[in-house]
Amino acid sequence: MTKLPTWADVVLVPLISLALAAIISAFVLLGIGQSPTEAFWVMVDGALGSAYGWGYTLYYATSFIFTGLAVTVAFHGSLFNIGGEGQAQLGGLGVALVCLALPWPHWTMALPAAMVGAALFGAAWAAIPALLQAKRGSHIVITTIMFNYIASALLIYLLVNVLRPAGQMDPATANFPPGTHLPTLNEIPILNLIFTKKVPANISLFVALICCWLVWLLMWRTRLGYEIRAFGKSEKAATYAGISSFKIIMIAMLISGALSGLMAINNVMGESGRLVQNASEGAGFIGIAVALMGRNHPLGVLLAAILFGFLYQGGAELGLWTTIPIELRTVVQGLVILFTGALDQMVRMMLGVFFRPRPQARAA
Amino acid sequence: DLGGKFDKSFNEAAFNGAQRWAQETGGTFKELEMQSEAQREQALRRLAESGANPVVMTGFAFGDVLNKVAPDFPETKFAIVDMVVEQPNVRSVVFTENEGSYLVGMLAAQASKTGTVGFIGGMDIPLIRKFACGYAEGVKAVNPDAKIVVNFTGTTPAAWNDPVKGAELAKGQKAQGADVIYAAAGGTGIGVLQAAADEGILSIGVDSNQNYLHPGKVLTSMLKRVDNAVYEAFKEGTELKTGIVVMDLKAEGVGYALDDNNRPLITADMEAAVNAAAGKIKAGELKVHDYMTDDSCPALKF
Amino acid sequence: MDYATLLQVLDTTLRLATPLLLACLAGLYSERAGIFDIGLEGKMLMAAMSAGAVAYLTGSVWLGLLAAIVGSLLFAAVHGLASITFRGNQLISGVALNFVASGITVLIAQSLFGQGGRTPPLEGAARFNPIKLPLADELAGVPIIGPFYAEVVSGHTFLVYVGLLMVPLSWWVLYRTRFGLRLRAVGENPASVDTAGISVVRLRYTAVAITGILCGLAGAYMSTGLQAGFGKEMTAGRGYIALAALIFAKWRPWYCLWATLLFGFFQAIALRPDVIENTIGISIPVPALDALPYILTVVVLAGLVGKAIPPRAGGEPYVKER
Amino acid sequence: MGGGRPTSAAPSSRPFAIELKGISKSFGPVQANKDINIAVPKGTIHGIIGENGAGKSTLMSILYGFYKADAGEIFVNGNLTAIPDSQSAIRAGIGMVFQHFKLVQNFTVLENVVLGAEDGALLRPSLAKARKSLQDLAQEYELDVDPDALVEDLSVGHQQRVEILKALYRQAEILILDEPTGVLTPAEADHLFRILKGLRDQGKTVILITHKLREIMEATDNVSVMRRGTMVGTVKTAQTSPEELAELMVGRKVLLEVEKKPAHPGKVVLSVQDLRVKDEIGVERLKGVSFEIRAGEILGIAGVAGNGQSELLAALGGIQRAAGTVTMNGAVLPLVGADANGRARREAGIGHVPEDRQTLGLIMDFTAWENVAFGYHNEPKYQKNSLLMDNDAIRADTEKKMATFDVRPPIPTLAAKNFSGGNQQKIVVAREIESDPDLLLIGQPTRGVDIGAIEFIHKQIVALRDAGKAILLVSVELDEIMSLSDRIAVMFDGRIMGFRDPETTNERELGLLMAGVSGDAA
Ligand SMILES: Nc1ncnc2c1ncn2[C@@H]1O[C@H](COP(=O)(O)OP(=O)(O)OP(=O)(O)O)[C@@H](O)[C@H]1O
Ligand SMILES: Nc1ncnc2c1ncn2[C@@H]1O[C@H](COP(=O)(O)OP(=O)(O)OP(=O)(O)O)[C@@H](O)[C@H]1O
Ligand SMILES: [Mg+2]
Ligand SMILES: [Mg+2]
Repeated sequence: MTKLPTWADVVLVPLISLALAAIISAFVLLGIGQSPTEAFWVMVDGALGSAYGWGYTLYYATSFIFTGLAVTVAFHGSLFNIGGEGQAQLGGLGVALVCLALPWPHWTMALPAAMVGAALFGAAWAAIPALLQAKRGSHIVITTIMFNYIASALLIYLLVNVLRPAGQMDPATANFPPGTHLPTLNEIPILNLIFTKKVPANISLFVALICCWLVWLLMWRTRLGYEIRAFGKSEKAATYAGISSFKIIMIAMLISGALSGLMAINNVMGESGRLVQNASEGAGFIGIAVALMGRNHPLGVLLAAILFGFLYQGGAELGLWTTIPIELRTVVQGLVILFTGALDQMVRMMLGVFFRPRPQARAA
Repeated sequence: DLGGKFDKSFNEAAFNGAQRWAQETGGTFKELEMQSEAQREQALRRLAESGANPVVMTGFAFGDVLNKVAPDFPETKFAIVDMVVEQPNVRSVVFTENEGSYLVGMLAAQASKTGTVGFIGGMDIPLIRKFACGYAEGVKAVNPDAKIVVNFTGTTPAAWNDPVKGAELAKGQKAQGADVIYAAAGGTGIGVLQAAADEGILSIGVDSNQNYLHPGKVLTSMLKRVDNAVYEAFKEGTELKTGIVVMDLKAEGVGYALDDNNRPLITADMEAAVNAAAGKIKAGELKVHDYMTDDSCPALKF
Repeated sequence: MDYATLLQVLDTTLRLATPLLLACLAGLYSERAGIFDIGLEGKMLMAAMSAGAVAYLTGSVWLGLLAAIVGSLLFAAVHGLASITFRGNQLISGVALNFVASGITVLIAQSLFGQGGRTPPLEGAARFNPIKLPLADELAGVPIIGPFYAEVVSGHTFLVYVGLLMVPLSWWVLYRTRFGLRLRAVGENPASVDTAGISVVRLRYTAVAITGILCGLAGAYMSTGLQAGFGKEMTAGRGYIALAALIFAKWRPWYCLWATLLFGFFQAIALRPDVIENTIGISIPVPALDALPYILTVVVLAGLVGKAIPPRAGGEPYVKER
Repeated sequence: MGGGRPTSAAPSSRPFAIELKGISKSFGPVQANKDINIAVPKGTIHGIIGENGAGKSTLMSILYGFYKADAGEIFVNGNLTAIPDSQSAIRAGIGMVFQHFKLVQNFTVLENVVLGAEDGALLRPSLAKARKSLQDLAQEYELDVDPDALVEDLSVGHQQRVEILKALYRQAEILILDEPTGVLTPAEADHLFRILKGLRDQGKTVILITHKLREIMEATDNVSVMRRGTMVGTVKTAQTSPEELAELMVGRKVLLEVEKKPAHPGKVVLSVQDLRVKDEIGVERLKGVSFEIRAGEILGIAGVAGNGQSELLAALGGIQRAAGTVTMNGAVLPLVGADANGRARREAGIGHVPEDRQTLGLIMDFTAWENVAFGYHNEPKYQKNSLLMDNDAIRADTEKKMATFDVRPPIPTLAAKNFSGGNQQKIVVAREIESDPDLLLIGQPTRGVDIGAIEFIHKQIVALRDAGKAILLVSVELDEIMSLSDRIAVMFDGRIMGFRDPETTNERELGLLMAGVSGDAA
């Protein structure tokens, strides 16, 4: 197979994968008797056509940055963390406990504390699968899936039986005190000139951007990142270099879990202001697609997260303004994951035809 | 609510109400279905934002969200079913499900040959216990020795949409002797009714008239006229009167269904007894206990 | 717990274990051939929708069953393409296909029936009805055994018995036929199969196709046997539990039966918290019961119940030339 | 066994069992076979020799249908035969024993033999029939193995027999063996050659790939030589000599003598007492090894692959848990626990060029500069501050090392996988030697490396010794051991059979020790 130049591999392959996913989605729409062009414009207009739409797109993107980074860090250590969903749910629990524990006077104090809570709980939820992988070689993909279900059951129990205020029927915590309210983009000076109406995107967006930069520093500028990447490329060689597999599996997964958990400051603290059931809404899974699309690089993750934020918000608009069921966005996500993550070789083979070196005349 | 528009029950009733209004007036309405808890706020805001007025939502789970959203859109009128939200621009519609359940409970007890009847609730919340309690009182009113088997499908909104579990619970209740089962469980009820029909016992539908689902096998349905509530709200439009509206038996907010499908199952005696009780309730002579007033039920232990 | 309740719970167990069993055996073929398949869930879902829709439209459950198999095979083919032909990441392909299935089933059902992604209820010949096994009534009077036969063994739908029969059949195929030998070999060391003059690609596609067919049966059972119609996300994670059962079963057919019966039993008692409370005297929160199969899986994976060694070439695409 | 048939019969008077014409094959940028022609007469043992990477295995895999040739034709028994897959090869009567066995580890011998050659859809009749014919084959060719044993429980020698049985069960008339003796002791190898001669006497044709000139001279009738993907020539064994073959193989006169001054051993650097290693399944691979290495000396470890040398290197390098006592510069090294790791060993002054550079010594997807820091990424000189690494410093250092060791191309940002095998090895050697260790562990330093690079690496090793460092050299190439070492230890079955002085010993004596036959250790 012809090897592609780096730029083609990094830019062209994801773009073509994306295009293929879009084409198939269009066929799906045609198949169910809907108009792909209408769907496209509703999505574009609803997600990007107004500051209001952007407010939602960025809100979702913020969540996806966190979970995408989480998948990325683990992926570099060749750990496929499918547990982002459960870790994000637990992160929500951490945020809720912190926010409800004290009558926080101001968000500047509540946010750091909530971040610690979110990260700790998310990391704790990743710790057991990590430990089982490191010590007993239990496949992390299956254990993290199981932990997603267990997290959901645990949260249901806590929300129904422990955290639900007396007299409330829906399984949710009480509302957080006003001092934990994070400024939304329409409440931030300067930005409020653009975002004139209340939008859910909030200060967490900037935390997410800082996390992108920190993850980049970590992976490519620190010894730990170097060790994680080395371990991920070759476990055998890593032991030769004296890199402890136990340490790397644990640390990579704890960081990954913490990043997933951190997502909760966006949706739980920033948006709903209380912990409801299934608050993460599948963002943990979307993190997989985001990381794959973003080629496991923080910059790529950022761009892919915005793309998925667009898909997510655009999908919601479809549900609102057209008769296309909102499930279309699940299909599109699945197709994007399929083409970028599993059929990437096919795309490369297709591209290979164009990059094949000219056959040299061979002396007979 | 999360059970989905085609649950043949609660949500479908709401949708039918809206549709009736649209057909009669030629107006248009936007409907939104929730995929998850977290979406409620976005959906509400988006609707209000788009200029929809009034905005009608069904299900107690909107209560908290509405409390947050309503003040941001003072010009918009909201109506919420099954929950009281005290905001100046909100109408709260509540039903006396205990009364309707009492009536179908009486029918159940009269139809039962084993003296054991069943109740399958959706999510285990006070509202559904209110159904169960009214039902139990109705049953006991006919047959003080009757046994009532009670199950709930779950503790989360997923409990509204779990037909498999509903069916299994129904089969379990039949094994315990129940030969009439009342399903107050949204979409889950479809599974209950199906299983009951398969097992050759009777079932009681809820919210909408579900008698037609398995003709001759559904004893009756406890009607909760969510459709009327929605229809009224739309009809009043921007002039929607806010405050609390109680839809009780007297106001025909609740009742039981009698049509061709279940006609052969309801004898004249049964009908007479139930109608008599209904008359007393309307007249205020008979009080059916409301679980939500004191979180307890004289006729049933949970 | 009295005997009647026990029978009732066991009856439910068998019903709930059947989709797990069929899916577990489906996974067995694929993984024994070296192809990991996280996408059992999606295939079941697709099959359940296809069965529900076609059975309703044609009024024939058999056509529904056929449609289920076709729908499931379609997904199996994509998984095969990604993991065999294009040597992609099998885990990712499975996850992706689950996403697609979750969405597309609703899209199709909605566009066909406009009932919020549900198919209309099935009746009569459009669904599998319970089959009374011979002598069930006659034996019902025999103490202990009789009720067990009449209540638990008899009175299930066709696919339950198919599932049970698939167990000895799979054992026989795997250990007593040429195909089984090759299948097991290709999951352990594809190069050995290749150099023995057998096509690895064909063998693996065959395995993936069998997986598709069995998932088709599992899904069809969900919508035409266990229930009367398809509902959104109706498989509810059964594909994942089947995978866990497969690990628990150490990739062996008979163990698959026991493992899925165990998981089915847990699901059955999770439906009856009252029974548990009466039996052991304490009430266990329902979410804890719901989580039990998953917790059990983690315990199994932790190797506390003996180490499960997967087929050695599992998850790795077969690459001859770098 | 009947008496050997005379090898003087002219091959050309009989049909060729195999004839390959114009075979070419590329793997990506690597052309493994270039326009190869070869003819193998029926009923002979035909040797193929060539350096690592010359393309021998590739050529035979094409003949067996495992790879598809880019160009060329194959004639079997004079007929043009298309061999697109192994099935066709088997049908044409070709059997192959691969360099890396293709057995299913958790199948029985019988199942492995039957796989792909079943008689019908049902297994039992096939197995019964195979059991019967295995008995016959075992008698005929001295090839007995327990048909019901699991392959994973068999020794390598026995596994090889299973591979041969597989081919014979499929009635192969032409048997290819790819480096069959690399994993065998000399005695097992002799047994194998007896079997091969027996097969030849039955009229079968054998193609034997090996590196060992001695085996070629001993066992073959004709021999073909490959070099860098081309066929250099075919000669009758009886009419050639090892020297001539070596020259054909490498392309010039081979001079494997290393110029070095006498050693001046100093104080003891490394002392190993009763070192023992068990593998994951509990088999003892190292059964109590003791020795010392002094500053300024090279201790060479000779032995057939798989006799514990790899475990010795791994244990000393901190990769493998071990028992016993090891002291380095007087300090005891931990052999188990968290402190027994590659990093701690480097800090103790041990450099390590692992035997397998591709899976241990390098991260193939990392760039050259990242690989130069590999294992040394904690060194203070590579840090910018307590948090961040100084990548610029590493790159600068890499450029220096690439210049000193003549790594081509000298591009620090090129991924390791894009360097040729020889240059990959140079990167590893440069990294470990330049770290200035007191003790250098070096395994198979010149495996797959061309002559020029071999000379260069040898010079570096000697220079390090002359700088007063201790060196432990492990190699399966006896010539390399003989010419580099100041002292030789021979390993067999996890033990050291004896120490010898390279000046006074000879290949014969070492060969006996390697086979476990010895005067002083038994
Ligand atoms: N499957 C493969 N994919 C890519 N390259 C390969 C493959 N197999 C061999 N090569 C390359 O082809 C060339 C010839 O390899 P081959 O294995 O035929 O050599 P050889 O003569 O058998 O060497 P050795 O003596 O080490 O076994 C080498 O450069 C090798 O790296
Ligand atoms: N992407 C690339 N960029 C630059 N050079 C490359 C790239 N890929 C391969 N090469 C070069 O192609 C050649 C193929 O390697 P090969 O193993 O055939 O070398 P070789 O002739 O066997 O050398 P050696 O004797 O050192 O092993 C090497 O010289 C390598 O540097
Ligand atoms: Mg070779
Ligand atoms: Mg080379």
